[in-house]
Amino acid sequence: MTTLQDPPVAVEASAAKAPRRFHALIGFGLAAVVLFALAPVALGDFRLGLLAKYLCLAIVAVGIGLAWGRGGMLTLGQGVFFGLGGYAMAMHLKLADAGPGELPDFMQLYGQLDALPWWWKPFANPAFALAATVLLPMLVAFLLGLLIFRRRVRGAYFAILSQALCAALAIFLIGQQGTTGGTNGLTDIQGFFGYDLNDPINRRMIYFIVAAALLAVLGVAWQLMRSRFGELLVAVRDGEERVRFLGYDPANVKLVAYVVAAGMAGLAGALFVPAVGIISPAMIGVVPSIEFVIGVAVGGRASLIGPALGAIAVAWAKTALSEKLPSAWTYFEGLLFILPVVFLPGGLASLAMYLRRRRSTSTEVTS
Amino acid sequence: MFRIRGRRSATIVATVAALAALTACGAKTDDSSSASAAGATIDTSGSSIKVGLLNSLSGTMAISEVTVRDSLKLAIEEINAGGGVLGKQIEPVSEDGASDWPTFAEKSQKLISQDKVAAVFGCWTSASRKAVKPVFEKNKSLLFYPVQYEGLEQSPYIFYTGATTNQQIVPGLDYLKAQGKTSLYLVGSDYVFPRTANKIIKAYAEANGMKVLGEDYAPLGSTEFSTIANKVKAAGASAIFNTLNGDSNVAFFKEYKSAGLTAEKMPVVSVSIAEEEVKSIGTQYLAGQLTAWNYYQTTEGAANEKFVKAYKAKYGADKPTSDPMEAAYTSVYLWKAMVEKAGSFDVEKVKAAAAAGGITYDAPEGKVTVDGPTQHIYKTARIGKVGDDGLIKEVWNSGEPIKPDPYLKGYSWATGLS
Amino acid sequence: MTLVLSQLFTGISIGAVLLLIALGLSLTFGQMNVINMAHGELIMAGAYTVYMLQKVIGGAGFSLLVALPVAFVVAGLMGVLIEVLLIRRLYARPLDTLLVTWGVSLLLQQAARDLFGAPNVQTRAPSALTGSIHLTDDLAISSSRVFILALALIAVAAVTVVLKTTPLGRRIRAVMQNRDLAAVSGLATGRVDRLTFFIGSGLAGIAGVALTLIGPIGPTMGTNIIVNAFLVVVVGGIGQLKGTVIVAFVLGIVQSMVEYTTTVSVASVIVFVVIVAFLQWRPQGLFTLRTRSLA
Amino acid sequence: MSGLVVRDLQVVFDGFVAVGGVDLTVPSGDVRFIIGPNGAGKTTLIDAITGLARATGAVTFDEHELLGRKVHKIARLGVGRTFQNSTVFEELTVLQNLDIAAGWHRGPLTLLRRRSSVPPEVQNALETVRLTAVRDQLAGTLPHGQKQWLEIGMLLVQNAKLFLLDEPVAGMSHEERDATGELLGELSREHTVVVIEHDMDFLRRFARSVTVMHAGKVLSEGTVAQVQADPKVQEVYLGHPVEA
Repeated sequence: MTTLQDPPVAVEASAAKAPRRFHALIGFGLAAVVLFALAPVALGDFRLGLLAKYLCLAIVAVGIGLAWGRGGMLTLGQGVFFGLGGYAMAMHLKLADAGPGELPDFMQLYGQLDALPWWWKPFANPAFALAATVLLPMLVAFLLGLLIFRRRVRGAYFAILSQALCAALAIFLIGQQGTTGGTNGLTDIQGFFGYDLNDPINRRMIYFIVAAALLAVLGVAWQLMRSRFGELLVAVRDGEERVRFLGYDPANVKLVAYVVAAGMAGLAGALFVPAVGIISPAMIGVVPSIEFVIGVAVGGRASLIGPALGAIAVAWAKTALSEKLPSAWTYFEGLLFILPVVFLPGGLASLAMYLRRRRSTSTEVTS
Repeated sequence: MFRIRGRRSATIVATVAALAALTACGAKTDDSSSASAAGATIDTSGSSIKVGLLNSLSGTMAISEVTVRDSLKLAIEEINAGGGVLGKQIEPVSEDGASDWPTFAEKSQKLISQDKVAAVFGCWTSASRKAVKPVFEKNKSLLFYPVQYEGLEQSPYIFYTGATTNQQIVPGLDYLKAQGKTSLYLVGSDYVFPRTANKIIKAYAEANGMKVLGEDYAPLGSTEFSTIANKVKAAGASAIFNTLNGDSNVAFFKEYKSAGLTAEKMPVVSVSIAEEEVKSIGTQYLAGQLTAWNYYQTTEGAANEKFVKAYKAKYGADKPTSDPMEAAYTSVYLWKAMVEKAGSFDVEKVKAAAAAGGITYDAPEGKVTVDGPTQHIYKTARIGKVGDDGLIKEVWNSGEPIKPDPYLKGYSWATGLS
Repeated sequence: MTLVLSQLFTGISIGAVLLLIALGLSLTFGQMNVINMAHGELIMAGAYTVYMLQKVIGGAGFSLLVALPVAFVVAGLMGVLIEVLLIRRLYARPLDTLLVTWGVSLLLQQAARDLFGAPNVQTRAPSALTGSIHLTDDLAISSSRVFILALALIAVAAVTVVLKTTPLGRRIRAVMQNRDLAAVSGLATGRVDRLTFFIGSGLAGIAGVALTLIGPIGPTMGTNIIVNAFLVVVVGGIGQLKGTVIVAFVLGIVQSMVEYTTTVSVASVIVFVVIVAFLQWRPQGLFTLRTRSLA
Repeated sequence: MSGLVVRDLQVVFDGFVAVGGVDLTVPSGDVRFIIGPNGAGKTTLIDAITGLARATGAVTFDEHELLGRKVHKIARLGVGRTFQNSTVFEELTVLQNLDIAAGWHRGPLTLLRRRSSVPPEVQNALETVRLTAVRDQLAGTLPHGQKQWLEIGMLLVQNAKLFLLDEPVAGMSHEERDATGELLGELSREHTVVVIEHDMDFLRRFARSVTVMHAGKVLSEGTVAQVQADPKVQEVYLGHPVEA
C-alpha cells in the first residue's frame, strides 16, 4: 500500500483522486444503510416512490460527473441516452402488457397499424430489451463519439452539438406518433416482468432495484476514477494535446468515458420507466438534459458522490419548492445554475474537502 | 414476498432474489399506505373536504392552465359561500404540473395519497392526462378533465367536461360543408390531438365529398411558418382547419397574412384559439376567422352573465373567459351535484350517482347533462367568428346539446378510426 | 419554377432571421469565445421593447423605428450587466459560462413572466409590413421578410465596417487573437470585452424587434431559436463573420427545401445529420483563423 | 541513417511561410541547439516534426517517415517534446504524471486497474530528474524549474529516443540551469536531443552543435565557435550580445 508512506502533503492531491479504499468502503456501507434500511422505514410509499425517481436522476448524474467532471466533456445531451434506455424498457413492458401477438394500446388508437413495426419486434424478448436499455445508448454514444472526438470537436462545440442532438431526437420521436406515442410518450405501464406495478409492495421492490443500481453505478465510477484510466482521463481533460504527445489517442480515452456515461444514463432511463410509469419526449429535450447537469454542478462535478447527492438534492428541492411556490422555483433554479458555478466551481464536495483540509491542518498544528 | 401477476421472468427473479434479503426489512406487508391498492382513502374527518387542483403554473403550458385554475377557484369560492358540499367547505389543494408529464403523475399521486383529496380537477394537454390516467385508475380516485380533446378514451375514473370530437370538430366540418367549402388544408402542432383530429377530418372529408389538399405538423413551440404558409397558399384550398397550439398560432397567422391570404378567400377554422389567445395574437391578424367551441364569453344566458361578471370582478375587467375555463368551472358544480345525489364523497358512490343519470347543471354554456356510460357531458356546439373587438361572436350553433360519442360509434364514416 | 423560386426566397428569409439572431452570437461567441445562453432572452428584451414603446408612443410604424435603437441599447446594457457581474469571472472557464448564462436566461424568463404576464403579448405591425410584394402574378414575397432581410444585411455591413475600419474593431480583433499580448501592449482588454458584449447583445435586441413581425412575443420566445443560432456560428467557424452569413443562408435554404418536400420533424433530423457530416469534413467550421496556439 | 533527418521542410499558414525549405540532420547522440530571432520558425519546425503543424517535404527519424502521421503515432515512434509553457497535468501528482507518460502501450485491463506499485522506469525517472521527494505533490504546485524537469522525466519514461525541448531553461535560476545542462549531457548518452534556446550562455556551455534559423530558413550550422564566427549570423544578431 502506497498510502501508508504518503507524506502529509498528499492531502493536497486528493482533488484528483478517488476516495481511498477504506473511506470508500465506509461510504458505500453508509449509503447502503441509508438507502436500504433508513429510507424504506422512514418514508411512506409515495415519498419512497419519489426517492426512486431521484435516484434514477442520480445515476445519470454519476455518468455526467465522469464525462464532464473528470473528462471535461460537458454533455448537454444525456437526455438522448436516458430516453433510449427508457424507450427500450417501456417498449418491452408495453408489449408484455399487451400480451403475445397483440399491439400496444396507443398503436391501435393512433397508429392504425395491423402489425407491429419490425423494429419493435425484438423488444418482445425480455433479454434483448434489458440488454438494449444499456447497450443501445452505448452504441449510439460510441458512433457519435467516434465521429465527434476523432475530428477533435470539443469544448463548447461538443456541448452545443450534443444539445442539438437532443432537440433533433425529441422532435423526431414526437413526429412518429403511431409507433412511438408522440408527445404522450409511452404511458400506462402496468407490469414489470410479471410483477404488477399497481401493487405497492412491487413498487417498493422497484425502489430497491433502483437503489442497488445506483450503488453499482457508483462502484463502477469509483473503480474508473481510481484506476490508471481515471488519471489518464483527468490528463486528457486538462491537456488533450499534451496527452497526444505522450503517444495516446485522446479520442479513445474520451470515447470510453462518454460511452460509459451514456450507458449509465440508459440504465437510469430504463429504471425510470417502472419507477415513474412513463417515458416521453419531454424527458429527452434540451431543457431536461441541461437540468441533469445542475445537480452535478451543485454537488461537485469532479467528485464521486457529489454529483449523485447534488442530483438528489436538486430534485428534492424542485419537488418541495414547486409544491409551495411554483414561480419561485424558476428563480431558485436559475440561481442554482449561477451561484455554485461562479462561486463554488468544485461544488459542495469541494466545501467538504476544504473543511477536512482545515481540520487536518489544525490537528497537525496542535500535535 | 412479492405478489406475482402473470408469468414470471427468470432473469428478474434472479436479480430480485439477491435483493430479497435486503427488502425484507423494508417492505412490510402491513404498511399502512399499502391499503391504497383497495381504493383511495378520502379524508372526510374534518369540517372541510379537500379537492386537488392540478394545473401547470410554470413552464410552457402555464399560460393556459393558470386561467383554468383561476376559474376552478372561483367555482369553489361560490360553492363555499353557498354552504359548501354536504355541509363541508371545500378546501382546494393546488399543485403545479410544471408542463411536464411525469410531474403531473407525481403530483396526482401526492394529492391522492398525501392529501387524500375527494377529487382532482385539472390537466390540459392530452399527454398530461395520459400520464395521470393510470394513477387515478390504480388508486381508484376521480379526475375531472376540463379541456376539449381527441376522444378515443373512456376511463372509469375520469369525467370529461370538455368537448369530445363529435361536439367540436364534426360540427365545425358540418358548418364548412354547409358553407359550400369543398377542399381543406390541415395545419396542426405535432401531438396527439391534431393528429387524431386530422384523421377524423380526413375520414369525414372522404365520406362527404371534400378534398384534403395537404396536411402539415409543426413541432410544439415552433415559430417558423413561412414554408407551411407557402404550401398552404400553393395548394389553394377553400378553407384551413387549424389545430395548432399556443405560440405557433401567433407565428402562423402572421405568416398567413403576409402570404396575402384572407378570411374571405381562405378562412381558417381553429379549435384551440379561445378569447385569451385572440388577445395575444391580435385582431390585426385574426379578425374574421372562425373558431369551433362550446362556449364564448359572448354566449347568451343568465348563467353566463353571472359567470363573466363574477370572474371579472375577481380577476380583473380585462380578463376574458373562455371555453376551457367555463368547462373547468362547470366541472366543480357537476361534481357537487353528483356528491349531493350520492349523499357521500365516496368515489364509487359518486360514480354510481352519475351512472344513474340525471346529473344536470345550468352552466354558462347552457344546460349540460352528464352522460352516465361515457362520463362525458352533453354539450352544444358553437361556431364563432373573431370580431374586431377581440371577442368571438357565435355565428351558428347545434341547437341542442349533442350526445358525447368519444369513439364516434354513431358515425358510419368513422368506422375503422378506433 | 415559381414554386422553387418562392421556396428559395422562403429559405433566404429563414436564413435572414437566423443570421440576425446569430450575428450577435458571432461576436460574443465567435470573437470572445463566450457562450451566452441568455442571448435568446436579450432577443426577448428587444421584442418587449417594441411592446412597451407601442403602449407609450402608439403608431405601429413609428414605434417600430424608434424601437430599433432603443432595443439595441436596452439589450446591450443588459448584456454588459451580465458581462460585468458574471461572465468576467469566467473567461478561463467557457463551459461554465454556458451553465451560468443558462441560469441567467431562466431568471430573465421568469422576470418577464412576472412583469408582463405569462401569456404572449401582441404588438401591431405597420400595415406596410403585413402584406406581400408581388414580383409576378403568382410570385409574392412577404414584405416583413424583405424588411428582415434588409435589416440583417445592414447589420452585417455595419458590424463588418466596425470590425475592419474603426479603432474599436482593431482592438476587438487584437484581443480575440491574442488576449495576453493585447493586454501586455497596453490595451484595456476589460473595456474592449464590455464593448464587444454591448454590441453583440445589442444586435440581439434588434433581432427581437424584427421577430415581433413574424412570431409570438412571450417569455419563452428566446429558447426556441437559440440552439439553431449557436449551430450556425459553430458551423460557420469561430471569429469569422462571413462563415456565419453563408451558413445562415445555406441552412435556411436547406431547411425550407427539405421541409417542403418532407415534414418539419424529418427536416430537423436531416439538418442535424448534415451538420455532423459537415463537421467531419471541417471540424473547425467553414472558415477558421489559423493560430499557432496549442489549444 | 539513424537520428533525425529533415529535408526541404515547408510550413505555410494561410499564405504566410513560417518554415521555408529547411534541411537538418541531427545524428543520434547529438545535443543540437536551434537558435534564431523570434519568428524564425524554430517552434514551427518542431510542430511540423511532431505532427502538430501540417508540412510538406520529408522528415525521418531512425528511418521512419514522420510527415503525414498523426501526433500520437509519431510519439509512439520515440519522438518526444516539451513546450515553451510548461504543460504538465497540474491536477495530478508528479507520480501520476510520470505514470501516464509511461503507459501508452498499456492494455485495457491494466488501465482499468489501480496502480499497485510504482513502475521501475518511473522510479528511475523520479531519481534522474530529482523529484522523488515531491512524488505525491500535485504537479501544479511545483516551482517552474521542477515542472520543466518533470516534463523531461515524462519524456524519459515515455521511452522517447528523440527529445525536442522548447526553451527548457527559460525562467530557471542559475543552479537550476546548470543542473538541467548536466541532465542534458547525461541524456545524450542514449538519446538524441534538440533544444530551442535563447540563452547564449547556456548554449555555449552545453551545446555540441548549433543550427541558426532566420526567417524560416537555416542560416548557419556547426559548432558553437563556427556559428559565432559566421558573419551572416552576426548580421542577423546585430545589436544582440552575441560576442559578450
